[in-house]
Amino acid sequence: MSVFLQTEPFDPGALLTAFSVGRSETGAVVSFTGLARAEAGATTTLELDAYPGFTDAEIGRIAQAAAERFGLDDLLIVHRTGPIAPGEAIVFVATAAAHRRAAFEACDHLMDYLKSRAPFWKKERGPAGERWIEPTAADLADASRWDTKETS
Amino acid sequence: MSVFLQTEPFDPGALLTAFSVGRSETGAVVSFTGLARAEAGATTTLELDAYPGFTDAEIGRIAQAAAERFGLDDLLIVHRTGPIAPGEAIVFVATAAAHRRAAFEACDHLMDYLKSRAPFWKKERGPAGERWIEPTAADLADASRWDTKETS
Amino acid sequence: MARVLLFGRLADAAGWRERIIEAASLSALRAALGDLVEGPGIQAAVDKAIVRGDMALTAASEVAFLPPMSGG
Amino acid sequence: MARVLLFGRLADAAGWRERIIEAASLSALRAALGDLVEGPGIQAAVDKAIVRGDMALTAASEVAFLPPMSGG
Repeated sequence: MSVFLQTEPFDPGALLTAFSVGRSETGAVVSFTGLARAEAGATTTLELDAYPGFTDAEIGRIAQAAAERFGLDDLLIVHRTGPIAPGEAIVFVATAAAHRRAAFEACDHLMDYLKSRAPFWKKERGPAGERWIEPTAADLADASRWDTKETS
Repeated sequence: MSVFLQTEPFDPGALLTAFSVGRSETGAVVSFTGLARAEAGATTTLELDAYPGFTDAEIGRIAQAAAERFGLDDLLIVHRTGPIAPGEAIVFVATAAAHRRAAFEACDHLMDYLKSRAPFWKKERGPAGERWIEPTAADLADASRWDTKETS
Repeated sequence: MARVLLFGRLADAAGWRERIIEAASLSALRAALGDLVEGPGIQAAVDKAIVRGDMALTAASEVAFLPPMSGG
Repeated sequence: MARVLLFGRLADAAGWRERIIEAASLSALRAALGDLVEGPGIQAAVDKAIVRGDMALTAASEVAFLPPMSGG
């Protein structure tokens, strides 16, 4: 299980290749890649602020809990911080499990967490200026789907 | 939208890289990679039988319907046929959408379809002999999750 | 008469994958093949389209018998 | 006294990201910062752990104010 925060761009495919090789008992690998959208020219740069030592520890704690809850063979989270151009990957999550349901649910769950509860702060810059993005009502509802299940 | 059947092995990461580049309005790319499991030595080869001209047409039809239903920007399905060794990729599905919910659901849906209803026949070979694999009750239940939603 | 294709375990059970068989209709072909193509979940496709009832066959017909499918 | 860190829109609003501020407790620090760190969803972390109530601070304390989070 690995969690990386990095300012450098990354290639999701290279991460998926490295994550998938040499697995003989993993039946399912699910990946999510979050890309920065240009919003038809409205966004020229995305900037992600993180709190080193806190952000990575929080993500690691959630990742560990997800690995146990969904019975994962392995998982990988790579998250950019700093300025990100449209079309570049912001986040990559890969989950490996014996069967596909666990891999899908764990990846979906981790993304819901990362989108609404992980300690990042996101600013969009464009021709019209800049604004901080906060989780949408849909993001919060998505994340809360997993709360009721946590005790079951 | 592309659907490929092929007997040659493929690298899921190379497919994901090619699928993800140059997208400035896609926010979410989800991929599923199905790997052949060794089952602790019980399986030495998997063999997939397909019906050329029928199997690809059926998958294309479902892929087109999924692209419309989930509002996808794009999707890619690559499926192996013939003999497959443990650890090798059997199937790769990638979905691209503006937002993650659609990308996750479309990929999940396509895999449920491919696992239980797509025209493939799968044989496991191992030290104990060979046997044909048919969809499990869980596979059929997974696929039927989407049926009731199709009219909504 | 039709070109008959068997897939998956049906080909193993028959010992062949493709054969020309004399039959004027799908029901006549099913009767000729007997138990081989009977059983839960076995479907027939004529010219690559699933057929649930009966259907006339010509020399150009391609009939495939498909056991329950299992992709991925 | 504590090392105070601001993140996201709080740093933009304040015009600084990090500053040493004299305060014997988290509540005293909140009072010193006023409106800047008030508002729905703003959390405080002391030494990288979220603190909901009050807490004494020392010169070695690191206090971070975190607006609503938005990853991915």
